[in-house]
Amino acid sequence: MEGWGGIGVMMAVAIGFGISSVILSQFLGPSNPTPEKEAPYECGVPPVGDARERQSVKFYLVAMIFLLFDIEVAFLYPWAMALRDLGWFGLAQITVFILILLVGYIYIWRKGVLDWGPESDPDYHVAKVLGPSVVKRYRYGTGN
Amino acid sequence: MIPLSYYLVLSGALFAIGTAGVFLRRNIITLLLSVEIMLNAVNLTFVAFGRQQGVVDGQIITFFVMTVAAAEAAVGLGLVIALFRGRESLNPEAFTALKW
Amino acid sequence: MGTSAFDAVIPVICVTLAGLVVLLAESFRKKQERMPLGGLALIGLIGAVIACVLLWDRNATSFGMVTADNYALFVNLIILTVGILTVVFSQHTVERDGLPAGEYYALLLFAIVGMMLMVQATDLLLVFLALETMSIAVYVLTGIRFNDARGTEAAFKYFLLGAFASAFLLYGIAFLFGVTGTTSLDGIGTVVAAQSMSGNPMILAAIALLIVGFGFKVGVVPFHQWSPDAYEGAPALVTGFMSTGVKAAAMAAFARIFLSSLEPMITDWAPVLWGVAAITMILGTVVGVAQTNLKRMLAYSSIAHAGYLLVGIVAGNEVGKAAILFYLAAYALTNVAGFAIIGLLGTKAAPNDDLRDYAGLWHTHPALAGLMTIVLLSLGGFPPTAGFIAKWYIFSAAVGSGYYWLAIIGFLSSVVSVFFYLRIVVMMFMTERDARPVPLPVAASAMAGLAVTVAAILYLGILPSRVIDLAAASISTVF
Amino acid sequence: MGSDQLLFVGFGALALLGALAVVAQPNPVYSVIALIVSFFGLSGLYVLLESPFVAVVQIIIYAGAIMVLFLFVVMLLNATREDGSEWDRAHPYYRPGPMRLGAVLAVLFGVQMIWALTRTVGLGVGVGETRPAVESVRDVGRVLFTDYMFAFEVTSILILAAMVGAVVLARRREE
Repeated sequence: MEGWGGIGVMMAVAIGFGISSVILSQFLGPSNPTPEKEAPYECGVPPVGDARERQSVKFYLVAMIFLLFDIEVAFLYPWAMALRDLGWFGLAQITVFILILLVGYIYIWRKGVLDWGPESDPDYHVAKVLGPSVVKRYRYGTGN
Repeated sequence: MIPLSYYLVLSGALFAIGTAGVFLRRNIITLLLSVEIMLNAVNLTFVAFGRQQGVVDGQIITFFVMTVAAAEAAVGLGLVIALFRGRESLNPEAFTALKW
Repeated sequence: MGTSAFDAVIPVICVTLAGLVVLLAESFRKKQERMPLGGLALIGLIGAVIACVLLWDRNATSFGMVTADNYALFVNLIILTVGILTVVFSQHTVERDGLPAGEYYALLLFAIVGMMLMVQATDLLLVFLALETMSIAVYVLTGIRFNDARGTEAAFKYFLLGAFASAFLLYGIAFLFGVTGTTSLDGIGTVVAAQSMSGNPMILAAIALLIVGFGFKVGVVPFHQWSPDAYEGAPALVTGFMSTGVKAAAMAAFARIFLSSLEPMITDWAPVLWGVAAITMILGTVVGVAQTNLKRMLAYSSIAHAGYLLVGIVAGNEVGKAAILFYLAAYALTNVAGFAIIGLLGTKAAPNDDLRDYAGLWHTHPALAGLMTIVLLSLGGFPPTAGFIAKWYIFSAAVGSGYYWLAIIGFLSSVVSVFFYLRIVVMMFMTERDARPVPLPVAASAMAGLAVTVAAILYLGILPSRVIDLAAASISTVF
Repeated sequence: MGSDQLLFVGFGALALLGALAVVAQPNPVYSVIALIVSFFGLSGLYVLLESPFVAVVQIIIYAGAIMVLFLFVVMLLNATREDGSEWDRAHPYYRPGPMRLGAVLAVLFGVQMIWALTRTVGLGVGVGETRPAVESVRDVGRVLFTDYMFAFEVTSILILAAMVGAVVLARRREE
């Protein structure tokens, strides 16, 4: 249990700072809103459409890959800590583990999950021919 | 020192909340979250028992359970996305192609 | 073959390697390029069968959590047979229905890895991990058809209830860990046997939670709600695979845990399972009679079959233990063949799984109608098929342990279930369809596979003694 | 009440209230965030149980990755409101069959738990009074890669199956 005091203090400071700056700015800052100020900030460009538009499935896939490889890395911590006790045998285990997951990585890579450019999006070519509204209609619909 | 039964009752309560959530809620995301609560309740039990016995096994099993939870979350959310392709609703009542 | 630390997992390694190779091949496949991925899967599965046969009678153990005793090998051979048949039947269907071939076979193989490990595991943690590996692959296989609302919905329901059930199972494992300080089956068995645990509320809670968890996976009443939906929504071949493989693996692990580690507590759990088995047989049969969809009907039939299997566990005597294994073998062959016929006759656009679709099948597909008749007779438990012998052994085990009522309930529900199997047979042969559909082409390999399966069903029905002896010998090494 | 008890009550309340909020309020985004709060409470409890490795991994994996994935999906589907909110207000016993069964199951479960816990001897002993804790990550690693090494390798198959499965399910069109 020793050594957690510092972490506790740090958490308290971090949370306290976050909450206090939100509350204090409510009281200390001047407030005279105009429609322009109320509008969402879009780097100076006027916002188009609803901000809550659905995101691309790619975000999910990347988050999913992050999650699963995060687990892989989490397994590496205890292995690294016990490396000297485990020796070559431990290395062999972690190698097999990583090789199996490497197959998954190759699969993901080759399936284009990691491609982010517009050309990797099958909709991109459709959009060039038919216009973006058609793509939008079919993106989450049942069309192929 | 805190008695073991405190931890067990706490995890039992968490597990019951998760169970109730799975059955009472209609939102798919919340259903998945309820299952996560249940798994976390079990994790607390494992760690508490492991600590009580002074063994490291409880912590290791918990680690494996987290891995399973992650894999389940990935597949479960993938299914939610697949489910959404044709429909607009998050309410399981709206899925009536098959009877419950 | 010398003895090494890895012996017990060689069959699993074969299947795993096949899965990895299939996945790699799929990764490097060019679009529109066709690859013999099913063949790759078959090589791995047959390798595993050979490994299982070579390991017979050697009682190998590896890593302190895996065993290759004859019991595990027997069930693994059933699972591998189911896998091989599923791959053979899928060759044609995967292409016809446009399923993603690489992922389909890879997930099939990973599911088989999970099933085999579940049977071989001697540690509850490994049972859980293997069960999850199997389940996750099977959830995805259920929903693998793209843009298929029914399949995806079925997969989600299956997933949700499955994840829910695993949480219960895990909680049960946690309590066993808390009481005994270990998750190893031997360790738990030692502690439970040494101390009089009867009446210890913690271990009773653990047993209840384990029954709930396994009950969901095996699909017994009242935890069966997912199975008709999942069976109906999934592609028929996947249904055949999961209704047999998942059930065999879960039942085998269930039997191992309850009949070895928790055997000293048998007076506590046997009455509960008695009730569950009775309700399961009755409800599976009664609701099954009312179904008009063939897949749903077979789903309820497999619920009822889970009830018959539980009878074997409740009986818990030598005959019962051997009967469980024989029943699993007979049921696996029969159900795989049944769902394969449904799968061969239906496409994604026209599932053809309504009972009326089978009217006059004799006129369009005489061979399939003949094979289906034998399958249905075996499901109903008619001589001279495997189903008859299996039920006969189960009920005689129940009578042997003094569970007369259970045997009577089982017998009566079998008699009732005969009604709905015969109804289909009558429809196939006696009725005509107004608009006769164009017969679907059926691949020769699938027909050959079906013929072999049905021959095996008849073999088990006519000359069962060899397999029965094998089952009895293999289970006696364990319990 | 010592500082231990105080911390237990604090973290326990955080975990419990977070979990309640997940189940009780309608907006999935808030549910996800409430669950993260609950996970922090659990992490604190793991610290109290002298299991720092689990406490940290709880934050890294659960709060840091699993919940992020959940939030992504909520945003992806733009599902910030619950459809059919009248179902939330309806009484559970008016739900279709399984829901009723489930509510009964949950209640029975709670009763059973209390029954089991009040009848088991030896649970009143303070956690960790009898045996020293195994705190270091090094010990975790040593046992994980010896006793549990096969389970560890199986985990890689599990993760691989989940990876392939998620990609298959989320892919947008047949190629």
